[in-house]
Amino acid sequence: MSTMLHLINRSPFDAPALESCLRLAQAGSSVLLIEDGVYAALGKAAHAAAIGERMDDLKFYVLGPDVAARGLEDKPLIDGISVIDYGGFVDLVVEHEVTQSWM
Amino acid sequence: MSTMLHLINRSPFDAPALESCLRLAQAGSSVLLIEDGVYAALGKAAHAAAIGERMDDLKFYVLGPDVAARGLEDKPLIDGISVIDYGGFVDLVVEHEVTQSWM
Amino acid sequence: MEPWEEDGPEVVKRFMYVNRKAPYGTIYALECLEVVLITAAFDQDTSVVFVDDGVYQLKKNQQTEGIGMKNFSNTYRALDDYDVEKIYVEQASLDARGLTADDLIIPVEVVTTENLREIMAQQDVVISS
Amino acid sequence: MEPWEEDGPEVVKRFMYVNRKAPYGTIYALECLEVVLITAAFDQDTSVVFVDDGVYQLKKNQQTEGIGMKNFSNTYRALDDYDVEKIYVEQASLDARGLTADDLIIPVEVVTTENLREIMAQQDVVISS
Amino acid sequence: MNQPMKFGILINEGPFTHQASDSALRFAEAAIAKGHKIARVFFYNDGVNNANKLSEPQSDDRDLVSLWSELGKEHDIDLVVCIAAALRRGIKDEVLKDGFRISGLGQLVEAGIENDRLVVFGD
Amino acid sequence: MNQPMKFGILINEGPFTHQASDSALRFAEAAIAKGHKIARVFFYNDGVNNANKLSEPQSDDRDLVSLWSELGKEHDIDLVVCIAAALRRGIKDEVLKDGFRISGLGQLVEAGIENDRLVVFGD
Repeated sequence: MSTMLHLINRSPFDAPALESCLRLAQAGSSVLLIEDGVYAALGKAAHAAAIGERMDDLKFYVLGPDVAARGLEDKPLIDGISVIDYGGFVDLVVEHEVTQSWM
Repeated sequence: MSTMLHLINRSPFDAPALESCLRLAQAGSSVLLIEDGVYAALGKAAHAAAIGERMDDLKFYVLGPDVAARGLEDKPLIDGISVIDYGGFVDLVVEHEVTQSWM
Repeated sequence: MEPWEEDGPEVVKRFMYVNRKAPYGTIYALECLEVVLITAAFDQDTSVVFVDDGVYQLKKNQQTEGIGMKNFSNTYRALDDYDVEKIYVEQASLDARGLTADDLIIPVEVVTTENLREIMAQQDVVISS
Repeated sequence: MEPWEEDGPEVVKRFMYVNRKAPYGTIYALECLEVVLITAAFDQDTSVVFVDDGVYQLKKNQQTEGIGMKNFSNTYRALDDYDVEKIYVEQASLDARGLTADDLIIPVEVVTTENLREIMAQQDVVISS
Repeated sequence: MNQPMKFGILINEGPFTHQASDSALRFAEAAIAKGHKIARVFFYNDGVNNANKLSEPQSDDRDLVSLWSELGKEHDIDLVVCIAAALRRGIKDEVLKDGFRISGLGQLVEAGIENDRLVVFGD
Repeated sequence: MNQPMKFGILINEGPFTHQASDSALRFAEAAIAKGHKIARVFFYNDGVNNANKLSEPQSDDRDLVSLWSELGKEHDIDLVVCIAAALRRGIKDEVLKDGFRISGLGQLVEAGIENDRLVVFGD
């Protein structure tokens, strides 16, 4: 089995990418939220529960520069999501055998 | 008050355009489903109930050429949705004072 | 008096711009803002609505250095200079995203879904993106 | 033997294409199909998945004369000629849209969400659109 | 029969990638067939790519850039490409199909003011 | 420190309209900074518009076409524009920024075969 990194770049309110990824990602995979995908990381938004349900068997990351661009640094993120930079993004791609972008 | 025609061109599974339109359309308006928006007209799909709830105070239309292109002519559409062609589309735009495209 | 005011069209219509997309992920927010400013410069009766992910456009504290894109959020402050005073944000859209009016970069009128239905139904031209 | 087979790369990887968009409204379905055929021509181990609105790509009976666009649905029949035999459709995606395998233009393997998780986790390259 | 009207059209997406340009073309043809006037088509956002004369679709596909150019000439439609959107995206006079012209966003506002209806096609 | 790897990148959206090209650029720069190799960037769908040398953003905005061209030259990245996607959208040699080349879809498949990782940026 390949270890997988799932990339989500669409707002969870605007596109079903995150929802489909959470349905289809194999346990042990990682999910990185980038671009408008970072809105899913907000603790108080509607999708926290869906992410919470898979917090035990998936790892979640969010791209810090995209969080800052959208003015979300003053908002609490969901507990357990790690904030990374572009270098961390590269490391995740290296550490997982396959990267799948859900567009 | 202006009479309004609402245009929906996105699949209801892929974008919240229809959902937002149904929430914000004033009673007495019309809704025309075009392009990938026509999938919302399928009687057996998940969005039939949301349309049904507003069937009394909105009029619903679907663009026939877009239905045919997607192979949906052999599928039952929601009762009460009128199938029109591009000429009918033009007539609807004329008959309503304002056309709003939900993209 | 600006040059366009002298020869500008005399008809005044009610233009409404409905913003439904988040900023930066796509350009629609920025390019819509450019149209709003031009519409105001043409002395039209201009309203701007933020619903769905559009409310994110007004989030305070945007810092875009890290993504290499231009921060255009301060341009919303220019709406006032252009006499664009009809700025509406749907309460339900804020609520769904855990935001309040205090999170926004400019003062807006927070309206109910029912209010917004009525406001939208009073326009002559509606452009949504 | 086709010309590319002679000099083609000898590595065989498992390529999976995940179709999640409806046809015609956007070009992604068509341009993805073009990549699938090239990948097969390069003798790679090619799988094609249809989930979410992607299942609409395979709907029988598409008639595009009225919209002036090219009907490319028959090209899915060519997958067999290119020896692309791993074609998966998610049951849950069909169900949500009121469709069954009988609605589809080609024979496919209808799989559960759980099956699909496992199949997707066995690839070397995954391209989704 | 409805009274003849004047329409403005706004196209926000490029050709081929989205159906917007196709739908707008079908709509314009149908409006003209019913005796209405398409006064102006304004190309904004990626819509500016509809004016790129280098576009060369496959021979069995529709040629949207030419179709707009021809419809414009035949029915005296003002095909306006937004200069700000076009500069970003590299649509300049060098690649501008005949029948189109590049101008400012004010032309969109005017299209809203001066026509009976403005219809938007995008994604 | 991870082992240096070879990456392929696929970009499916044009510049400015979607963040895809920006994100890919930031990713590529970060990968290079960590000692990895970006072997090829393949431009598909509207991504072909990233190669349009006529693109002229406002002076205070980033110039994505030039940024790709420069990054490609500096780090020997093969910038490949898909010919089928480019023809439809009017991206031809006449407007091709230096540093890019136009070729077939097979180059994308090769990028998947020959690199350790393929990362897709789109919308």
